Amino acid sequence: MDNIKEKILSLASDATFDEGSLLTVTVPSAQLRAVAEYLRKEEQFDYLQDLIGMDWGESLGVIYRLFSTAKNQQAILLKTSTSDRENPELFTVSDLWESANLYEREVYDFFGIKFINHPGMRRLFLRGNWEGFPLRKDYDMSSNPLTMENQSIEEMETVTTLNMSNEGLVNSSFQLFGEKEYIVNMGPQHPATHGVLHLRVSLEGETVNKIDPHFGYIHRGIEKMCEAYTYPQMLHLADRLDYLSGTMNRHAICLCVEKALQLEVPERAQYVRTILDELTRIASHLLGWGCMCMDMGSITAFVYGMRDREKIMDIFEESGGGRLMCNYSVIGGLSKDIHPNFLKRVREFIPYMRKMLKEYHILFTENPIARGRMRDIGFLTKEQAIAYGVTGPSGRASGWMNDVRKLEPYAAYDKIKFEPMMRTEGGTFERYIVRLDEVEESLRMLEQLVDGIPEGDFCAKTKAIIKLPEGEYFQRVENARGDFGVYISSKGDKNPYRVKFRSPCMTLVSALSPITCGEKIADLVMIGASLDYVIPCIDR
Amino acid sequence: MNESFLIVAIITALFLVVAALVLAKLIAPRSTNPQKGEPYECGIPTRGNSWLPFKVGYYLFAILFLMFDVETVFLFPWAIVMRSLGTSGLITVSFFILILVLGLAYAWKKGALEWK
Amino acid sequence: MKNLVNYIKAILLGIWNLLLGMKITMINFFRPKITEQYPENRGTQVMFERFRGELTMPHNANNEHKCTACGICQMNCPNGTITVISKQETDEATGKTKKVLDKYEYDLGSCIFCDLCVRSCPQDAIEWSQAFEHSVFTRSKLVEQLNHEGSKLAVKEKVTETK
Amino acid sequence: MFDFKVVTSWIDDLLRVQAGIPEFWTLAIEFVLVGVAILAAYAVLALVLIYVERKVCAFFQCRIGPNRVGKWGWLQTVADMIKILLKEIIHINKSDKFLFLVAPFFVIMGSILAFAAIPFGKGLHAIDFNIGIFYLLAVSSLGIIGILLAGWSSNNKYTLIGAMRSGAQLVSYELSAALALLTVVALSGSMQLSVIVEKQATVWNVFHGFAAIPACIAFVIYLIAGHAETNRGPFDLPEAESELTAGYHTEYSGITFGFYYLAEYMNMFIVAAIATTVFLGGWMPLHIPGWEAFNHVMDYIPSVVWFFGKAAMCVFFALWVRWTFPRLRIDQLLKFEWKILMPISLVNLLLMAFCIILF
Amino acid sequence: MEERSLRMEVKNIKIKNIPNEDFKDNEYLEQYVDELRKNGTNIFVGKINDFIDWGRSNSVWPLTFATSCCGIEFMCVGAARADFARFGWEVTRNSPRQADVVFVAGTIVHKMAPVLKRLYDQMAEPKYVIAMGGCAISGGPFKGSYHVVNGVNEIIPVDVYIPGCPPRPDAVLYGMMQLQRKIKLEDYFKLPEKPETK
Repeated sequence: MDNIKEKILSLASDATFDEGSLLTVTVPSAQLRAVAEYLRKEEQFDYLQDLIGMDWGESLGVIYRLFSTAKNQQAILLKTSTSDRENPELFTVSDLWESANLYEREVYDFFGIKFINHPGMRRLFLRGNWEGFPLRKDYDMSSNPLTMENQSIEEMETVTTLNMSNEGLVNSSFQLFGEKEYIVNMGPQHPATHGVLHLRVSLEGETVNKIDPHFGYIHRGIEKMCEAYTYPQMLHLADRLDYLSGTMNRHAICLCVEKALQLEVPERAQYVRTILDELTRIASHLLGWGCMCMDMGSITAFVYGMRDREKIMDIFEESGGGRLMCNYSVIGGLSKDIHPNFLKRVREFIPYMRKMLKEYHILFTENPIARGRMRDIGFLTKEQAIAYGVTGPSGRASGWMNDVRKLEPYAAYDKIKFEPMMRTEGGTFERYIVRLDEVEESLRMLEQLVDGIPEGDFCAKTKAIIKLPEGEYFQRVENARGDFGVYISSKGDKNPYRVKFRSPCMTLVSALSPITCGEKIADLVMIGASLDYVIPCIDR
Repeated sequence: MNESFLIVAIITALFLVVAALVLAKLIAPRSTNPQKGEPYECGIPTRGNSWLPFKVGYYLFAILFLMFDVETVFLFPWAIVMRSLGTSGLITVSFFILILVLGLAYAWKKGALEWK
Repeated sequence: MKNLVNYIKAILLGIWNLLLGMKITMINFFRPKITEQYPENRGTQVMFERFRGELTMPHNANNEHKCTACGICQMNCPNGTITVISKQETDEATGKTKKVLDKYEYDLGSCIFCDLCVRSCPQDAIEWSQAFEHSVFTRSKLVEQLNHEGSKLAVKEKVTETK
Repeated sequence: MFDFKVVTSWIDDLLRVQAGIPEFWTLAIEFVLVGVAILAAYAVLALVLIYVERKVCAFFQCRIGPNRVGKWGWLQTVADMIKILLKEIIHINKSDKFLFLVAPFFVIMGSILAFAAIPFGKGLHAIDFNIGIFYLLAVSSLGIIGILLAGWSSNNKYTLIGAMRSGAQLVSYELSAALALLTVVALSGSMQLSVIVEKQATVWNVFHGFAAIPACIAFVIYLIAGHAETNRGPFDLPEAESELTAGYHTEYSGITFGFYYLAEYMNMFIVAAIATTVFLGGWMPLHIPGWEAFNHVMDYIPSVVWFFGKAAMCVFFALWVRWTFPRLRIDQLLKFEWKILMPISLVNLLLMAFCIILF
Repeated sequence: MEERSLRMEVKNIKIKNIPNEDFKDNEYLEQYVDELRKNGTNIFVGKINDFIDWGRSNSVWPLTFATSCCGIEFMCVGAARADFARFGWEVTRNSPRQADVVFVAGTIVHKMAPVLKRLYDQMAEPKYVIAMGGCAISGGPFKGSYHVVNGVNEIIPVDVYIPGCPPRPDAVLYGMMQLQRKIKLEDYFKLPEKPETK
């Protein structure tokens, strides 16, 4: 670590360091690029987990959260800021980390920070003609009334860039697609985009030439809303981010807040939360499996998946009181103790699910049509997966061990034995099979958890009004789609100052384009399904 | 008799379509708005014309189809009188089919059956 | 020749796997159906006791509820689903004025069933019911008044003593 | 066994002799009767098939399926048809209006013409050409023209791709279907459907001694190719929902869509019916040589029951396949036809020829 | 009043297994039917109307339209447990041309609003809208957000509101039966004008 510091100081003499739980480096915006290049190329910080735009009041800035996959998940936090609120400009890092491409567009969308040399600096979620930048503290909420005008084609296809050249900064714009290209809209209302993702696909016959994803059709401004909410209220927004792994997202915020409060969560609650997480993961994978089958035209398989998912929904509803949004974990533990039937139901579910999994494999995995459709398409190499930040089952299918449950164990994950499911080839079939393997592994984990669940309290005492001490808090959890991160910046109030959710789905979609080009349109659907993204998680 | 029933069937089909269309036209409710007649493309305005020429890989298959379909038609008369032609007919037709199979094998080998 | 053998093998294996898949669907064809026939089973349907269907304010036989109109639930509600309208009422016996509940408005149409109100209520005045048949044609019908007409605060002497 | 010729000649006799109606009018009345009969049978069968599909699909999926409209939900499809008939028909801007309206006509005509040529029972068929097989192959392609026109004329990118796909699919699978039927023509020595059925009086083609092996293979090939031609089962690429939203009929609304909906199910039935006629002995009862008593009992079952029973089996098989397998991709589809079905069909034809000549 | 009784009345609507009194918001239907029957109908048209409405109400094909969480519960309604196929609604259409009802399942945000409006406009008459879940009814959890439409009735006319976050499948079935009841009352030949929205 020390030589990194030295090196950074030699690159940026004004850099300041802060060693808390992880090394935080603050560099002036002019030297950011040099430091980032050094960290990426020489220190192999190859995984940009998150890029957080910030409005510190007088200055705007960006926080880069970097990990090194080679050096045992060493992490570093890179901060930079610019005091120019009128025309904030920073250098891009999108050529160093592919995942930064979308992240930087998001920061531009929310804070208005322009990234120099970024390949396409345009809004990510909001419409092109949106007034103001919503996550800035001085944003006027009423400045954008509802408009019913359809988006124009020009708005969707004209891309502006800000490039550094010999004459200084040059603003330019270009058209994304050629005049003669055959562009088909897939989404927002499309059965195979799993939500309201909008893909503009350039086709040549049946072959996909280029994909331009558009987001924001379900952008609800959750991060801005969180700033006005108390911590317990925030939980309910997290549920609705990636609603298929709502329990885990909720868990992440709970952990983050508990960490900040240094609250000791009873072991029983930790176990139950872990059981819930794994059940949610199974439910999510079942739905993902079903949707993938449905995208391939096998509706029966989808119905089987949903049928078995209902068993989990029953468990949730009995103890938590809700099916999809079971609202079970709260800050400090659980809202209620588990229902007397809970353990019995989980115990019954495990053998049932095993039996059904066998059927799934016979019905679908072994089916030559399905195999033929999944084989040989959509390969994502390990390097690509890391560069794009493709985590979760999709990343593990490419051979990247990124299971947060193993890397940074939380709740009861360090008390049970499990193996992260890995494949190396990174194709569509591998992503598919990793999910089913994970269901099986989760069942094994459930067995241990159910047997090991201790008696005792289910919730720690918390104050009526929860105030976080001033500071910045991070928490990662492994949700059904990958590395879900929460960043809370607190100024000591009952409301957070800034909340950022690291959505695993956004990086999944960013990887869609490079692995699909050249494949057929039917493969686009398949690859999309195998990545298994949930759009509201991207849009937040 | 058969031919006239064929005409009856055609008229029946015509009647079914026309009657249903007219009925729907007459009594179905209607509404107009500027977006109704626009092509549906997932709720987003279409870009340009849909009738742009674009590459499809079906052409080669259409040619292959033409070739093989004509050959198949030649086989039908043989099939009807096959019993009376006996072994000699069988041998000659075997040659014919062999050439067909060779043609298919050639196309296969040449990669004409691969989708591009 | 080897190619030909592989080709035939692949076809036969494919057919075998297809048939196995068909066997699975056929097994399911004869499995008991899991469908719960909702309107038909209305009489027998049992909801989970923790299921959150609708916020209610239980009243006892004397048309009394436990709500003191403190407004904690309203404060905890993330999205303004609950509006507690209180009024000042003078107790004729003691002459003291105190805040009592006038209207407890609950908007079912925006409720997110987060349970924060029920858990934060110091008086346990509100709770969840298991009813789920709420669909209506008019939006305004979803805004309900939870306290009954003319209801009063239940006298809870014991609780105040212990406190 | 009851011969439906009795009914037809009785009607003919009633009109001509008893009522003394002149020749021209007799014919006219008979034509109208036939037309009405075809229409009624067509509509009823389509409704029943849609109902059956929904029910069977539900059972495969551990569900119950329609059960609230009428007892067991048997009126469900009637309600659907009323609704669909009375929906608005939307006109698409910049579409080719004429072709857009004509397309459903082709689809319906293709299925009605094929439907009219099927021998449903002893003496119960409207059209019986001596080149019946050719005729069936020809009219079954008409429907695809309708689909192509629909996709082309809609001025929509999804429909266009759907249309292209259906074209490729048809031209490919038409070959295998023709070759499979050819195999049976060789066995029967005739292309006339009634003759083919008559020839199976003692034994069905699929049980025909040594020829049973190639006949069975041809039967399976025909079922596959036939369902591929009707865009069903795992071959529903032209309307691949997950890619093309609703495929070639995306822009069709109301009854114009209803025609495609009806025709899809009728085509499924027609394929099953042709398979029944050509391979499973049509309306002929099951006879086992030597078991005279058994054969005698079988003869008592009406021919129509035999026909529909066998056709229902084929339909059920098709549904079973449809609700089990995922959809193929376009290259898999073409590969399957040209590299698997085609060679097998050709070899199978030769095998059949050997079987007939040598045994 | 003589004439009125020739058509379906609120008290006569039959939905299997749920008595009429158990349905909520019957007042609206009473009012609705009063408005519809202002001029009366003749016997013949009345009977035909009842027949047509029977057909229409039993064959409501939804558009597969889902934006977020409620979409998952909507899928659950279609899956084996709740199985809306029992009502004949399982023919979900992906093209708005063929759909009868659009379930607004999930949050509608500013960017999505024109898309939803366009989809609705492209549907063939007669068409219905069901607002499913808190978000569609009022903005739900995201009421205060800068990018969320507070209730789809601001954009398109809504026929039935199904509250819940998300509503459980049974509640959705109940909502659909409410829609059936509404359709059963309508006069097919004089369908009410849908109020113009912005």
